[in-house]
Amino acid sequence: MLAYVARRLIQTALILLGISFVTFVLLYLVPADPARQIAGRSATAATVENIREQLGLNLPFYEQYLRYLGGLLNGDLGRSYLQKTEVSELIASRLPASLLLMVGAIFCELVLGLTMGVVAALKRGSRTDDTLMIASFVGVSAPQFVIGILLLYVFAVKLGWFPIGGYGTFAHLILPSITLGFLGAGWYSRMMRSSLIDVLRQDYIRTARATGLTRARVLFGHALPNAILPIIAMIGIDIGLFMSGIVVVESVFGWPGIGQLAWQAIQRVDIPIIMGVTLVSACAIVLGNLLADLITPLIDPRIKLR
Amino acid sequence: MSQTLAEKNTGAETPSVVMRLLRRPLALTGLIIIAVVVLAAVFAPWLAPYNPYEQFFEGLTIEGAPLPPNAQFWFGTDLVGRDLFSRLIYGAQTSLIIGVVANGIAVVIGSAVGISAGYFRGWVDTVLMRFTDLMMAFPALLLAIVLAAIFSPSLWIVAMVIAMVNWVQIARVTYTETRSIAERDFVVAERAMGAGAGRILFRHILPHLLSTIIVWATLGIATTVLLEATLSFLGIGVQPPIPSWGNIIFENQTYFTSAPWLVFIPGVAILALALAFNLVGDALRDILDPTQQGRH
Amino acid sequence: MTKARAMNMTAGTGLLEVSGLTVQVATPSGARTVVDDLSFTLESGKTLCIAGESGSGKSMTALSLMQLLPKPMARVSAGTASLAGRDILALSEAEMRQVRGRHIGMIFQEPMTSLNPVLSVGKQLSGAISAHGGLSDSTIRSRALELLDQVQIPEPERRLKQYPHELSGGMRQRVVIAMALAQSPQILIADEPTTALDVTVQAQILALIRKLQADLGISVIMITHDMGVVAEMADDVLVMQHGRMVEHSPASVIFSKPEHAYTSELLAAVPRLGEMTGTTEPKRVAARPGTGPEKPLTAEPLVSVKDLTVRFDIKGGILQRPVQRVHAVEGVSFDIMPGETLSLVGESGCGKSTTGKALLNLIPWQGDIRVGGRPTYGLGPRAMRPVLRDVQMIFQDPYASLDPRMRVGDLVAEPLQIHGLASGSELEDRVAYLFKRVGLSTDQMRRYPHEFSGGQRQRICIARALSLSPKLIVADESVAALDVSIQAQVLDLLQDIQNETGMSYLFISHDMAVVEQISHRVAVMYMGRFVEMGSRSQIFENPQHDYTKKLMAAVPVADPSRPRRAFMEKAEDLPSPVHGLDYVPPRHTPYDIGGGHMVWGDRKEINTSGSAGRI
Amino acid sequence: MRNLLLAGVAAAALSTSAMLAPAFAQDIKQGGSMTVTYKDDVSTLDPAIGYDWQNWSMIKSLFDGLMDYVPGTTELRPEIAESYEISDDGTVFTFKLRDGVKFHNGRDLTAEDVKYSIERTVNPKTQSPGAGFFGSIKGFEEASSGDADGLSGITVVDDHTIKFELSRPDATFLHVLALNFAHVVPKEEVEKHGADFGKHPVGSGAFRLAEWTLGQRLVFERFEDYWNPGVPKLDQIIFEVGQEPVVALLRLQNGEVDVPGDGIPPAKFIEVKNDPKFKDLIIQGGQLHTGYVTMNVKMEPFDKPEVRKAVNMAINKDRILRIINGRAVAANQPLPPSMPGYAKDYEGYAYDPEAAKALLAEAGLADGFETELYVMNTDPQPRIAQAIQQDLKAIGINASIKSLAQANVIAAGGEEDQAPMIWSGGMAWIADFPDPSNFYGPILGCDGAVPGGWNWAWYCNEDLDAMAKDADAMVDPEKAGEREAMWRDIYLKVMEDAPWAPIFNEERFTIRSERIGGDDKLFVDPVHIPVHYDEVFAKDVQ
Repeated sequence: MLAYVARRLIQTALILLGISFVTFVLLYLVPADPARQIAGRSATAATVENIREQLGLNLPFYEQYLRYLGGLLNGDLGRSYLQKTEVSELIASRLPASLLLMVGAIFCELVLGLTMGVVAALKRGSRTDDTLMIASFVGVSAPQFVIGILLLYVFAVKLGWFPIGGYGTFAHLILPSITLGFLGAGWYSRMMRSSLIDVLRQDYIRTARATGLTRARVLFGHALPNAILPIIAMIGIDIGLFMSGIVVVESVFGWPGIGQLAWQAIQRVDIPIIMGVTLVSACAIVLGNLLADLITPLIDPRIKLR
Repeated sequence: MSQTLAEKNTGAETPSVVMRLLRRPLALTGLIIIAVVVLAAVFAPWLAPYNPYEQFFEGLTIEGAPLPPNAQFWFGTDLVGRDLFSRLIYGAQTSLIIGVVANGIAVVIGSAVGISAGYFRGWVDTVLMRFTDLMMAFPALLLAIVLAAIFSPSLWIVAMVIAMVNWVQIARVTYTETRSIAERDFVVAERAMGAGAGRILFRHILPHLLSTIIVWATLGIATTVLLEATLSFLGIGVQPPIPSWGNIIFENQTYFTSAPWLVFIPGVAILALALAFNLVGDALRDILDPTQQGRH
Repeated sequence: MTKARAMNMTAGTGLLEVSGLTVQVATPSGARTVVDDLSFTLESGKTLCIAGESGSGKSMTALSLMQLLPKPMARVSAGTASLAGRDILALSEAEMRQVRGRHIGMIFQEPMTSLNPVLSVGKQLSGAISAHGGLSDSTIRSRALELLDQVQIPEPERRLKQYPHELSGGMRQRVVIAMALAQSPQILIADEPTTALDVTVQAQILALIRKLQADLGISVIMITHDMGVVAEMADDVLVMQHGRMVEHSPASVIFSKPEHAYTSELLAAVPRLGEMTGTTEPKRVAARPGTGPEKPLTAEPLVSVKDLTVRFDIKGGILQRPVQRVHAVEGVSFDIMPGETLSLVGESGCGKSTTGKALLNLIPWQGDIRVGGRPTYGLGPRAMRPVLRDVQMIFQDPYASLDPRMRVGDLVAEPLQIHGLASGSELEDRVAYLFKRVGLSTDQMRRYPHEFSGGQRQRICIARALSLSPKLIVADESVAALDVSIQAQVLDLLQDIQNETGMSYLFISHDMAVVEQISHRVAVMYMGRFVEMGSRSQIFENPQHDYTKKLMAAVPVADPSRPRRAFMEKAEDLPSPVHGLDYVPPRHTPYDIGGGHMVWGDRKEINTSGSAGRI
Repeated sequence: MRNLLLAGVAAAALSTSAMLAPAFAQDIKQGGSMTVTYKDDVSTLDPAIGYDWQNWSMIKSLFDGLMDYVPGTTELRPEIAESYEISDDGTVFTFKLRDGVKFHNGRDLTAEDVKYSIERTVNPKTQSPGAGFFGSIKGFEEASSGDADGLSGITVVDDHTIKFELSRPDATFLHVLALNFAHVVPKEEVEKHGADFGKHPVGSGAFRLAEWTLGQRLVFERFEDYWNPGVPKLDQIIFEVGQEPVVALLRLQNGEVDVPGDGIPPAKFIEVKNDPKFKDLIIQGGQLHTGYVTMNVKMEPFDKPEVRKAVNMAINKDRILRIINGRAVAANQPLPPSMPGYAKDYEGYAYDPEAAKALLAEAGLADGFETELYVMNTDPQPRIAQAIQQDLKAIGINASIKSLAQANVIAAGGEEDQAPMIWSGGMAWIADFPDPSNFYGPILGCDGAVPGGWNWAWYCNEDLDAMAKDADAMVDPEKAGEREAMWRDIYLKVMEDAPWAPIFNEERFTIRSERIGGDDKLFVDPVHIPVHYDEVFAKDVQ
């Protein structure tokens, strides 16, 4: 188990190394000169050159990358070109908002998605099933920005039940959470449905029923622990979806999280921030996968981590 | 039991797959939506009442506000006075081109990677799948945004960018499938007969993967349509004035309170198309049943 | 228990009376009747065996009695089943729940899948005990221990904490039986309870069921395809074919003077252990003396295997280094002579299939294998091709080993194309010939594998293996998945081919009776090693090794007049073939006890590996 | 040498500001709070670095410089300077500092701090985008290249006297000293916080920073020891960032926000403008802004003046104004109307597609040509670009749009052969200070026409450069009119070569809540945008 975690952490580090490299190459290719942007519009060529030198932008590519990597190993994500702040500080200041949003979204996903999936599986082939599945299809097919704007329009502008945007109170959290969780709820309900249907067909369910257990005990005691397994494996993928989703959702709702930070940085080609957010997101995704792999054996005793 | 499954699973009879699709109400709905969009895209020049690029002087109020849907402009006009209906019809072209091209490339790359890694194992597997893992850990949208920034966006570049981001999924699926097929008895039997890798891959494994690939390609189009819309919504997708459903929303999003039609009509179009491909893809998955294929 | 007993038993003559049971299954082409107007009576305290081949509707019958038919695909369309005056087919789900477990318990075929993998044995068992509520935790626990003891599971305390995957198949089946008995039902339905088990375990489980029946006085409906099992268990027998009852008589009657032709056929097809006593050649040769060519007495073996060892690494740790090793095959040596059938017999996991695959280089191995004098160690796929022309293989599952997307004609033609042996019309002629040779018609060549029955598919596999005119065919459990009648036909075909062409077989099987019919020589494998090897008569008529004896004793014999085996002591599991990296397997040396009859290892040591039942 | 005693000017300035609000200038009570919102995060509050829409005026309230403007106007007045003298040749500026100016940390501000602050800005290690403004001070070259530690042209005469020597006469120098980049910072605090000074700003301004939650909000509090009693009026300003303009406006309607810092969003403009409730709360004012299309004179076919003129004539500015809801006035020259030197009677190139076509034909391009129009990818810029694109198409020019992130457009403009046309919207020139020279150097002069420069038209007319130099050497205030005329000529000559197609000058519309009071001019202050934080007051404490 320990060896397994250690190995996975090494893998994680390697993946992050790879990601840092790929991102660095990509950003190196972006046609925008950070030095020029920092220098501003009244700067002389000499000033620009000077700034370039200070930032090490005149160095050959590999040296720039090694310098970045060196900083990374010391826990230094660099300093934003335009915000003039430590990237780690910027991310740290915005991470709570994004995490809060993700918690809200996960709640929506689980409550909505899993319930829908279980109900649909139990009422398989019925009208309820059809309706729920159409709803979940809509969930996975709806662009998040449309959902977000629609929710804003109906519940905030027209009905005035929720604030139109911003951050701070519980009421602010609801619409963005639903928007971000909508997609996942669609996925979860469909996965839960097919997983549960699959499990309900299994021999051991028949065995359990043959002992005269009630439906509820068969469902909660026997079927759900099995049906949940493929869904746990989704955690990593889910975090990936979140990382993409928050860029859009935070932009629609003006949510001060790292998605907004990333989007602003991309607009201004603030490379250290883009690098930082990418690495943090990748880290979250990889650790999410690790988490999923560590949770699974707690539920499924067949899986042994080596 | 295995008998009936087996009968269900031989992909030789394509017409019956179509027939079975048509028998499912949801899949039929999806097919109809796709057909409508395809027709709209193909016959856009004849269907669209106006030139989608023409900014009508009378398309804006004196104060410069867009016109709501009316007799002249069925879906109203956008913020520069163009006919929204015509732009939507032409936007269908964009969505479909990107859906088909981007996804086509993604499917080719993804299956090539997945199949080779799954069959050859060893270092090929290690190299390809570690790279796939790396791509999986990339936040897809961030990657797409950065790529779009590097190659200044155009229709084809957007398609390429989406392909670069989307092949990973297909690679993972085909990889797992290939591995399980490669361990099945008939492939072992082929090896026992002395069949070479090429023969096994192309004559035996690829045909078995086809249904999986078809399913994922269909579902992938839905993802692609959404990703294009999202990129365009963020302003880094298809370049104006070429209409895409995503960039129509992008151009008009701040007007969602004063001119909701400009946001919600294209929004519904994206939703409908993505939904249609998801419905058909899901039905195909049920029918072709790649996960149950030949297993008993 | 007392409550169940106290039920009104006045209605009818038997405990359970089924009449006119009809089950239909929905198919794309409309409803198909899989159980047709079935009526029978289960007498109190008796065992009724429902026998029949696959697709005869016997499992559907069992499931419909429990109202556990897979909905909505299958349904009971007519009939009644009266238990204590109530028609249990007409009960609502809630009412039926009261019947399940309390009045009727059920055991299923697949012990591997019939237990919930994520719940401990204790949880599942206590669930079954308390299914109808109202029991304290301590009561449940003591009842659970009592049940485990009843089904002869050693160390019940420890077992409660274990999960199904940590138990062997036999242990799991005992747990399932314990669950079925948890609420002391009067009726136990056992649906092929031993089919998936090794023969020695099967013997234990059958004995256990008999014991429980005697101790608890319950009635049993036993569903099986194995006439041997029927003979071991049944008081009454109901033979089914295509959903209909063809015969329903007491067991003694069925076996001594079957009324229906189908029953006779079924019994005739069953190979009986010991029926070949006194002969030296395989059955088919004996049946038609003089038809085959004389066995050539060349001293040169066709295949020579020396010290074959197959080990698989289990990787783990930070660097994914090997941490443990599965010793699948450990130092096996044998020769196969031209025209000879050597059988490898043993229980699942003993390494017999692995040995077969190593001959074709399908897995990595160590040691020395020579085919026609050529060493094959380390040959790549290309270099193996000429060897593969001499050695071909037939797999256990004919459907799985045929690419379902190709026409069978193309499949049979494939080896010829791969080896560039024929093309064009020559290829077609050759394939047509092979089809005829295995008893298929040439107009079937354009069909797909799923359009054939299991036996036909195995014929296609044989045709494909024959296409290269190999000198040796490795037949890996090639008849195990077939119904007995089909099995007999395929065995005949294999022997006919040998008689005609002087083909050699490496026949891999777990079925002692089949092996006895077809072999010239037999090798018994246990835990990756040979324990005994010799001519068929040496092994079957004079088994020396305890394990060999145990295997033979466990085979159910289709003769109800034979005294039934006594109940055996507590069950135990096979030792694990997984060892640490530093494990050095002990060397076992064979003793030749005369006439090429070899026995391996220290007898005392082997004796401890398990206990054979005494006949 | 002629001394100019500044006391009088200062007095005049004071009286002007008094005139602004004669009714209650004296008896405005201090107190109350105001909430301002912004969409984008505040990047830094370091006066040497901050150069954004949001932080510019925030820095102005936290820091003070030698010079400032009379609130609501473009009229210079001394701030922490009490008086100043300019030598006859216009190369020596001497300032006397006020007494009792304190930093927020309690220390007295001295001339040494002024010198330190400007040298810090020029020092390349600071990476200040404003360093170039101080190019006329002696020793600039050495200091900005890092060869010298300080500026040899700045001398601290005593604690309250500082002298600037210029290498050339510079008529804009007083404006330069009013820029944030010349605001005074305390050395000890800068050294204490290092690169994070921008997050922990300590100045001598009317407000001090009380709280900063990154990405969410900032709180300014009144600096009790401010040298100018009565200023500021408010006790507290709360800045909320990350707020979409539409959201901010709706919150304003709810009374949660007092001033949406990004103005009235286009989507809400018509609705708000037509709402009688808001009639009195919207203040309209000019802005030192021009939106224009640059044409790269080094790229074919824009090397031909006929083509550039044709583009000027092809664009229907009225329609573009309609697209942006009339929130601008059509432009025909680089300078905005409120800038001194604006040529009121100049007609420019009128909209005339036929004449444009004729000009194209004259240039041998009767069949038109293909080109690219770069534009920044935030609304409404792509829309405006599309309108321009349609107009160009009418005369045969097929311009495909490249809608990119701001940084990418700027990068493309800085390359000699990248962007044939750029619509300047979103990146357009807003003057740093109200002087005509500010519209020339970096964006139309030869100095800007270098790789990485901001002269995206790559227009370089050395005669005009020389004229500009002459004009800027006219320091004498009495020659201001003459200087203005010279600049007017320069811009009209630019238009003859037509490297730009000026499109419009944006008008500012600021909306405020009813709670906030102050002269209308304070809400469209040309320098303090969106409002003059120091001068507006809360009505509810009066």
